[in-house]
Amino acid sequence: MSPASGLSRPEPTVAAGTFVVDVEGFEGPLDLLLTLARQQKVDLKQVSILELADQYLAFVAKARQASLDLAAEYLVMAAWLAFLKSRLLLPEPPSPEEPSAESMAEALAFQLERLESFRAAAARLAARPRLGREVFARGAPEAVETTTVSVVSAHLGDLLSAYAAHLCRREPRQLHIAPSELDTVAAALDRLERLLGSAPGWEELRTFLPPETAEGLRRGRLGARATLAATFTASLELARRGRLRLRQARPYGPIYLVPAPPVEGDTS
Amino acid sequence: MSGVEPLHQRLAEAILFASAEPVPVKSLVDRLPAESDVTAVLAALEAAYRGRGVNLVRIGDAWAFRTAPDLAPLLTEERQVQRRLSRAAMETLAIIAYHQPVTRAEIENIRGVQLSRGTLDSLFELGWIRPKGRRAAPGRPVTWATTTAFLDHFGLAGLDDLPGIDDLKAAGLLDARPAIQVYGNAGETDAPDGD
Amino acid sequence: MSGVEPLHQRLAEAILFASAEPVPVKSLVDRLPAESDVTAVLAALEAAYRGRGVNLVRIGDAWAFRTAPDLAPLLTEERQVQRRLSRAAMETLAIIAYHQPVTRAEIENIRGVQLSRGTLDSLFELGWIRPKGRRAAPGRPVTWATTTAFLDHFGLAGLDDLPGIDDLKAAGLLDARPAIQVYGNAGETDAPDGD
Repeated sequence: MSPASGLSRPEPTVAAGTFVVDVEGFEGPLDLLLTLARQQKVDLKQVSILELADQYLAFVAKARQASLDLAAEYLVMAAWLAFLKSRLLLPEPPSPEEPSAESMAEALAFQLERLESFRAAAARLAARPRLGREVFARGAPEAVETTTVSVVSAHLGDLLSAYAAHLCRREPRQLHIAPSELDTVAAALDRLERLLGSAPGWEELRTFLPPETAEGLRRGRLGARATLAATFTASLELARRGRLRLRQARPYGPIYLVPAPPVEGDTS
Repeated sequence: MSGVEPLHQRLAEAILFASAEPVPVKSLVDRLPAESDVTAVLAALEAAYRGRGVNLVRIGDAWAFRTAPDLAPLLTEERQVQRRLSRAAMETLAIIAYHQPVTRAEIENIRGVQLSRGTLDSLFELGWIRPKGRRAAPGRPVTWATTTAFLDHFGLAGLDDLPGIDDLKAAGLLDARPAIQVYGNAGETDAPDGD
Repeated sequence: MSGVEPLHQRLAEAILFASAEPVPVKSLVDRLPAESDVTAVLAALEAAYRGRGVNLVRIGDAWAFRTAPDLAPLLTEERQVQRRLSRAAMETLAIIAYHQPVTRAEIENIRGVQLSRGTLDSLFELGWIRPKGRRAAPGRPVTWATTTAFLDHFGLAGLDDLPGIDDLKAAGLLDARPAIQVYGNAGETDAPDGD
C-alpha cells in the first residue's frame, strides 16, 4: 500500500493563478492532516473527522487543479479518506472482516494526537540544555594512567623441570656412556676374514652378514644398517690389504667379493 | 559531607573530574577501595556540588561533572559548532526516545511518512541511538533504542527524565494501538513490544 | 568563601572546568562581568578546592583544574599481563632453591654459563630471592636464598618440601639415557614396517 517510490518525495512549491499550494512545509499526509485539524481550532480529541476529510480532499483537489505533482502517499491518503467519508455518511451493516467507520475514524484521530504529542516532545527535547552548547564537559580530561603489571606465571612443575633439565645437561660429565651395541669395523673384519676362507668364488657382500641382519635390514634397524656399513668398510680394508677383490657392476648395484690368491710374504 | 570517608570522596571526585565521559557506577566500584560505599560517596559529592558552577549529574548508570545549565548564556565561548538536526531527525529521535524499542516501520507509522534514507544513520552516527534487538514479528525487524550519549547530550538522568513522558504514558499515546492502515508495514505496530 | 559574588565564582568555576587549556587570568577578566574581582574569585576558588580530589592550580599566568597529585597513584589503572619466566631465570631460580645460599659465581659455575645481567634482578623484583649474607671468600660475594614469597608462589610449605634428586628421577624428570640409545630406539620404532 505504501508508495514504492520512497527514493524521491516531490516537495513542490508551485504558484498557479491566484491559488498557492505549498506542500513543502509538510512532512507527509499525516502532517498535512494535523495542520488542517489545527485549523479547526478545537482540541484534537473533538476534531471532526468528516470535516477534516473534506478539507483534505479539497486541498488535494486544488493541488491537482494546479497540476501539482503530489506525492503518491498524499493520493493514497485522499483515497482512504474518501472511503472513510463514504463509510461515515452511509453506514453499511458492518462486515466481520472490516473495522467499523467509527473505529477507523478513531484510529486516525489517535494517530493525529500521537503525532502532535511526539512533535511537542521533540520540541521540548530540542529545547533542553545540550551538551557542548549550553552544558559542558571537562575540557581538559586527564587521561588515567595505565600501568601494566606483568604477573609471572610459574608452577612448581616448571621449576622442577628446569632443575631436572639443568641436571641432565650437567650429568654427561660424570656419566659413563654405555657401550654401543652397534657392530664395529673390527668385529666385521674378524667375521669377514673368518668367512672368506669358505667362499668358493664371487659372493655377494650380503652373504657375509650375520644371519639376523637380513631381517633387521628389512625393518630398517639401525643395528643392521651399522653391521652392513661395518662389513662394507671391512671389505674395503681387506681389499686394500690384497686379501680379496671387489666388484660392482653399476652404481648402487650389488657388491660381489672373492678371496684373492695368497700373495707371497703376506703373514696375516 | 556526611560520614563518607574523605579519601574515598576525593578519589571519586578526581576520577569523575578527570573524565569527560560519564563514568559508570560499576567502574567507580572497581576503582575505589573495596570498603567504600560508592552510593554514599556519589550522594555526598552530588550534594557538595549542588548550586555550584559545576554539578555532578547522573546520566543513566553513570555520573559526570557538567557545567550548571543556568550558566549557559554566559559560557558562549565554549560553544561548539553543531550541525542542526533536521525536524524529521529530531522527531524521529523523540519517537525512539519515548517509544523505545521501536522499529523503523513503527516510526514511519507514527510520523505518517517514510523515513528518508539518512535519518536513522545520522542519529546512529551521532551515537544517540543503537539497534537493540529484533522484533518477534515477520521479517524480524531491528528495533532501535537510545544510548547513554543521548542522555548525556540532553542532560537526562534517565529515560524517566524525558520531558512529559508521564503525560504521554497516561494519555495512552505510547501504547501499541491499531492505527490506520494507509501505509505499509502497519501490521508491525501491533506486534508485542519487548525483545 | 569571602565576599566574592557567588555568580562570578560559579562562572569562573565553569569556565575553568570546561576549558581545554589552562585559562589565562586576562581571559577570565574578559569573560567575567566587568565588576568582578577576578583575583578574589580565583583565590576563593583555589581555597574552596584545596584538599579536595581536584585542585585549582596556577600554571604561569593561567589557571586550571587538576586532579590532586597525591591521588595519582590511586588513579592509575592497573592492567595485569601474564608473563612467563625465561628458561634461564627459571633454572637460576631452581639452582638457588636447591643450592642456597649461593653466590652469583657459584650459580654460573653450576650452570656452566654466565648469568645474563637481568636474571637475578628480575627474580629479586618478583620477590622470590633475597640476598642472604656474604660468603667468607675473596671479594666477600653476596649469597642468594629464596624467600617466603617463593614458597607461597610455588605452594611449598618449606624448603624441605622441594623434591630431592631421587624424587626427580622417580618422576622421570631425570632421563639420563645416553643420547645414541635413545636415537637407536627411536630409529627402530619410527621405521616403516617391512614389506
